[in-house]
Amino acid sequence: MSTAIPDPADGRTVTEQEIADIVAPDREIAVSVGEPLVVLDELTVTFGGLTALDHVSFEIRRGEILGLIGPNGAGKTTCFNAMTGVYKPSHGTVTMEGASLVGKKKHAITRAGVARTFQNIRLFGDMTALENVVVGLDARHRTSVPGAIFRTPRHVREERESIERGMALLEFVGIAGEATSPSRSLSYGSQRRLEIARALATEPKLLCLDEPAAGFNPAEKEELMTLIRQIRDDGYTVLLIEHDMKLVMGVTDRIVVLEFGRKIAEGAPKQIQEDPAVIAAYLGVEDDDDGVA
Amino acid sequence: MRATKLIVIPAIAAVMTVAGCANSSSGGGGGSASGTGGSSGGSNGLKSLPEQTKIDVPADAVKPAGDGKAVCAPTTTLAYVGAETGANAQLGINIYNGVQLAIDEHNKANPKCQVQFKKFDTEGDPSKATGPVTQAVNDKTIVGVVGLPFSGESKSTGKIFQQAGLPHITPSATNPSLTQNGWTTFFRGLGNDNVQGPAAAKLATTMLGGKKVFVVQDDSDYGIGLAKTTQAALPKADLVGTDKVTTGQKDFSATVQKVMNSKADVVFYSGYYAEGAPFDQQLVQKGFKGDFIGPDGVKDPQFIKQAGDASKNAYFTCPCIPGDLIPSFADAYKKVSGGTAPGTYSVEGYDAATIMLTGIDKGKTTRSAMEQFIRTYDADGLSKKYKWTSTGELESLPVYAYKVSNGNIVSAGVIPSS
Amino acid sequence: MGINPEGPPMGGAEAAQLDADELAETKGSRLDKLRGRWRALPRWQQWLVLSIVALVVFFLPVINPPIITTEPGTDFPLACFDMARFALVALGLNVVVGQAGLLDLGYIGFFAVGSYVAALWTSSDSTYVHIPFLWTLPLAMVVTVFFGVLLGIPTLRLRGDYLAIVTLGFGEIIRLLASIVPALRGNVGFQNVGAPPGTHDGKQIFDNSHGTPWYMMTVAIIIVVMLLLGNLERSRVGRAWVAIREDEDAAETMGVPTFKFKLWAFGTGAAIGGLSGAIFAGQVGFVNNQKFDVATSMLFLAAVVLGGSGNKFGAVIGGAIVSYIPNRFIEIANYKYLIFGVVLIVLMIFRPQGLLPARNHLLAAIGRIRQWTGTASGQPEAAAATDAGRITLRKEEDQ
Amino acid sequence: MHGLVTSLATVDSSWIQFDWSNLFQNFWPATFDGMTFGAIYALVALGYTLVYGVLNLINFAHSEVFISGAYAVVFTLSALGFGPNPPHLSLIAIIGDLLLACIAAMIVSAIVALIVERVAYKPLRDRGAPRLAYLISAIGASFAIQYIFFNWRSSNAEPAVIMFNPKPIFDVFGTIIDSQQLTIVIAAIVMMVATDQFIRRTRLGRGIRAVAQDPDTATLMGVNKERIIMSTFVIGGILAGAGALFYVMKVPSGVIYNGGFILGIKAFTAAVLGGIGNIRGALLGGLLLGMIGNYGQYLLGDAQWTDVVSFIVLVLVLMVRPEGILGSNLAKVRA
Repeated sequence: MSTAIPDPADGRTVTEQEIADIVAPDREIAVSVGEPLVVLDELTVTFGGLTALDHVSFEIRRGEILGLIGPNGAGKTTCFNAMTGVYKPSHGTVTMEGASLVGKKKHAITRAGVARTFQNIRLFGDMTALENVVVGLDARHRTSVPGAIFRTPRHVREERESIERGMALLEFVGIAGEATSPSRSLSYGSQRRLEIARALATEPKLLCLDEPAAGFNPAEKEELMTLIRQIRDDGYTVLLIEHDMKLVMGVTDRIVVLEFGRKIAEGAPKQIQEDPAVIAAYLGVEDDDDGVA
Repeated sequence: MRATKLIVIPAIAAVMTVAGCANSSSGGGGGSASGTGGSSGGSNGLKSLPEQTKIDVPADAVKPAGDGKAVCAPTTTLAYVGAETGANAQLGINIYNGVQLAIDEHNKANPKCQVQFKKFDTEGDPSKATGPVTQAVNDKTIVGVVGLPFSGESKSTGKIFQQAGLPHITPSATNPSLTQNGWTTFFRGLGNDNVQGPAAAKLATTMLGGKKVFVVQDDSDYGIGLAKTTQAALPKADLVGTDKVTTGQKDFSATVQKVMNSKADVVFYSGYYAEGAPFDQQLVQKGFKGDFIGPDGVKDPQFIKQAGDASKNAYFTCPCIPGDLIPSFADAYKKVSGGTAPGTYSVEGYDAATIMLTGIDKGKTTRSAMEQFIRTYDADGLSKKYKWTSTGELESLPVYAYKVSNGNIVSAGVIPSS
Repeated sequence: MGINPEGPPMGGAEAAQLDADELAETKGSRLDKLRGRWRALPRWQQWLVLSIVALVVFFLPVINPPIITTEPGTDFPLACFDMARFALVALGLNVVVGQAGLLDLGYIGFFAVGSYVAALWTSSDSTYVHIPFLWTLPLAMVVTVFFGVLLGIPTLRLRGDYLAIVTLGFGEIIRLLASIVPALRGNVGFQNVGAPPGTHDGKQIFDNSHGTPWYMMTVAIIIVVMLLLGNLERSRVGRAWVAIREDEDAAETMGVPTFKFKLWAFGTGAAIGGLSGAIFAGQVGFVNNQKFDVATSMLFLAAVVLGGSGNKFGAVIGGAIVSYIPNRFIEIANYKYLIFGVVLIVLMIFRPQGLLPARNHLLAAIGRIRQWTGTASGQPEAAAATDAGRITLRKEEDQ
Repeated sequence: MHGLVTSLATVDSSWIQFDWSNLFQNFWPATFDGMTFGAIYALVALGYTLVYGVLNLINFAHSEVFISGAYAVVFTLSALGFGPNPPHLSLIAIIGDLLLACIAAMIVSAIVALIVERVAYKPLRDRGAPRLAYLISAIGASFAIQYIFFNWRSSNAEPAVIMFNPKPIFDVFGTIIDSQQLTIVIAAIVMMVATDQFIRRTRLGRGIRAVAQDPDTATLMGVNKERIIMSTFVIGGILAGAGALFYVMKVPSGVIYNGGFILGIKAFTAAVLGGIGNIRGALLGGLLLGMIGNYGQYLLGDAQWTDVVSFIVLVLVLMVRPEGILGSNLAKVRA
């Protein structure tokens, strides 16, 4: 066997470095930190007469973790959906490295380099964890029906790489031991992690996480923060929607705050914490779960 | 829930009133002026045909009983292959009851020759038929088969009979091309579409005096073929329009509209009674005053049952003598069928079985002998004279005209050929 | 275990092994033990068992076992062929309904197109150029794929229920066109549709009263189709289909071009439908517009669901059963649809996953993954835990 | 491939001819007659739409709910002495008899609808079955009921029952509109409006809308979901029963075991065309479908084209408006 798969036969344990290399092969290239990666300009989304997102502009910079926060119904998820092609904006643009994402199909946006997780977990329940991740990896594969039927060399190569990379991703998020379990039977925490692994599998430039810590206990949140930082360190840019202020303040580099579909503040976590408009917005809805801890 | 009905029922009542008012406004209660087309000429300017009171049952018609002295092996078997179940079952039931009757009569009269009867179900489906036919062909005790009833299934299985040398008489498949395949084992026990078409044309024009004939066909092999030969035989000037309907169709407003637009005085419906009856009924309801002609597929007591008084304008063509008019046959048949009267092709089934039984009585108990026997057969049956040409068609076939009288289908005599 | 990843391109041995696993694995918790025993068998014994089963299946019409036989009602070899035909149809429909989750109620349309292709190019009633029958099989597939794409492009963007009614309409349109277009000869039909060549003792081998050769040919085709579909299943394509079935939006978001793969599912299903239609036309030797109705479409669907939607073994078994029962018990011919109707309801209530529930392996080289799982996580018992997880799932399904 | 298409087209291209003059000449009869059928489709389509609105599933067995009602009409009227000939009865007697038949049909249809719900859907709901399972169970129920009628009443159609002879009422654009057409269309529209109002104004109607909008929230708010579902089936059945009466009125010999299936497909198409889940959409879809089918029939020559044209129009409409013409759903009906 001449592949890079760590062969169990030789009894060697895989090092973290090896896994990291497989997960983020492009790490060295994506280092022009600070340049705008995705730019939202005057983004507006309306449903019927209702304006869910009102001329929102901000940019997501390469290599940062950007937090997107706001009270319930502020338009965070709408903003997400408009970026990932679920909704069609009625006005404004979303550009990624200069190319517009508006009007592109969802799968094309994914291939352009934007991946996301879902607030309410949406895994492919009948598939195993590994298969879920491989579906994400398939976004970069080129084999089509004839190639698969006749098992062309490219197909065989892609399949082999899939397993290798898929396992590495599962290892990265910490659920490799459950690779062959149907994702439906995974624990809640594992399912959340699997969603992240699946999104990473599409080799995104920007990873959008929609409330990844929902339902987590403090210890799990702590682990998640580490994981998000690791993802960033591996060269990904992260957009994070999150209710938990402690998590947001602890992990993000910058924060954008929405309220009633408008952007009310933008800046470093420290600045945001002191921003009167933000405090006002949050005082109105503060409760035990979501408040600043 | 109760609330729903409270709303719904008054609504209907209100609307019914509209309908009712309309009814009463044009005179005295619902439908007292039934306005059915003239059944006996006069009002529609067409001639009427006299009812034939005496039926030409051939005096020397061959009966299955024979002379009662026949001797044959107890395994000698005749078979019916065709629809027993499914949507096409009724036609098949008509036929195999006829066959059953013939065999019963034969076996009763000939204690030393008890002929077995086997049935194989094809559901009238060409694709299902190969299985049962192969099964019948492989059963070496079977010396002759009555079937298959439909043209489609006959086409898909004729070759199998041919290869096995098993003669079969179809009592009802009328597609002309069936006898053009070179099958020596295929015999048709009735006239094909080419025989009935010209007769229908003649009935419509010369006999009834129609000047404007409208031809409607269904989408069956039978309907299409018959409509084609009928149109070909009609004088060009007399054909005022054609239309197609589909099997299973129950509303014919568009076709009726076309007929009314064409001012036709005779409508020929080329198809089966299931569509023919509602069609005629809707024609009459819309005020059609002319005559309605249907072929043997329409000539069925069900037609009158379903079309009601509208059927008074109906005439039929059929290359057959009406079995239900021969009381002795009808009575005997009812004993076999459990009370139902003979239907379309019952007599043909009976006759076909009779011919084969006669062959068995004469010692033709191999398939090839049976085939030879049928090929050279020349005698009258209940419905017609049976003498086949080399291709398996009957030689001379009178086509009879029928009409509706007092809710019954009665003969109106032979339609002269030429 | 020496699994060679550089194995033959068809992955013959491995694929068969996986299929066998799948067959054994899917029988529900009661059969877990059996599955375990099957897994424990040495490779050569598994092959032996499979070969014997294959041999028995292959020579079924020759063996003509009593009790099982459909005689004297209908010829057993022909009944066997009918089973094989239904199995092939179900296999194709399973791709569309079972794998990709697209409810196609007009599958009979593809079957009809295949039949007419065979008829138009081989029947003595056709005025077209005549070609050898076997050539009509690929031709039928090409033409039905064309129709599949033609239907799919406007309709596959529609959501499930809308798709159902539109496909149903398609099936009806094909049937009606067969009546309307004169070149298709409506109810009059085409006689003497061709057959594969070859004579034995001066008699045609592929005669329409001899079911055995037709049956064997169809079974061979089924095996090839299953192997190829297995390849598809364990590829990007199969994964995309299951992803679409499970959650179309999520699939799209994960970069699956859902429309394209739905179209492929439709096309693949159509091709198999067309193939079975052409074989059917050849065996019966006669094609007309009679049997391409909605009711038959429903029977096809019943076959897939009965066997286990999404499982190709299930589809084959379901197809065979749906065809066999009415041929074996002719007495029930009139009650056939009534019984199917009741069975469908009961099945959906008590065993919605069908006889063999879907549990697809979507990745090749499963064995390697299991080993890798064990090592990479540094937990030797991980593999066992994995199996436990499976069992849990199955129990959920069985409820 | 290309060769096939062109050869099919060239060898005999006479099979498709657009006879515009025929269409224009018969435009008004086609319209009025189409509307009559459309009204019947619409009544049956309502059953599909209501159930779809509440359960989000196609009740494929609704066609059999309808045909059961049609059998009830035929049996009732036959028992009352109606037959293939127009009755000789007074106006009042006819109206009374028809009302009786209508109620019988409504009761039978409602019972059948309820049985279908309890037998084919409820157990699935209790087990949280996937969507496909419902559809297949529905198809199973449809087949079972059809073939119960098949085995009971044979493959023959029931003998015709003529309710009254249509009389011309008035003349529009040179085309006579008869009492039958008028009765059916007006009755259907009245019933649609009544249903619409019922859904809007009554407590049960509000419950139906609530469940349609969000079953879980509705349950939390104290709506008895099971009762709402059963009511929906019953209302659908009642409307199908009314549809059955008009169907028999229009097509007296159309009661046959598979007669519902064909009409059901049409009605469902109508519901989808108008926007499934939408009550007004059902009416619009029904009327349009009836007329379009008839236009197609006149334009292209014969009845075989009716369904082809209907389905092609459906596909075209769905391509432009994937949710049907009116597109909204039951939940969005404003109170």
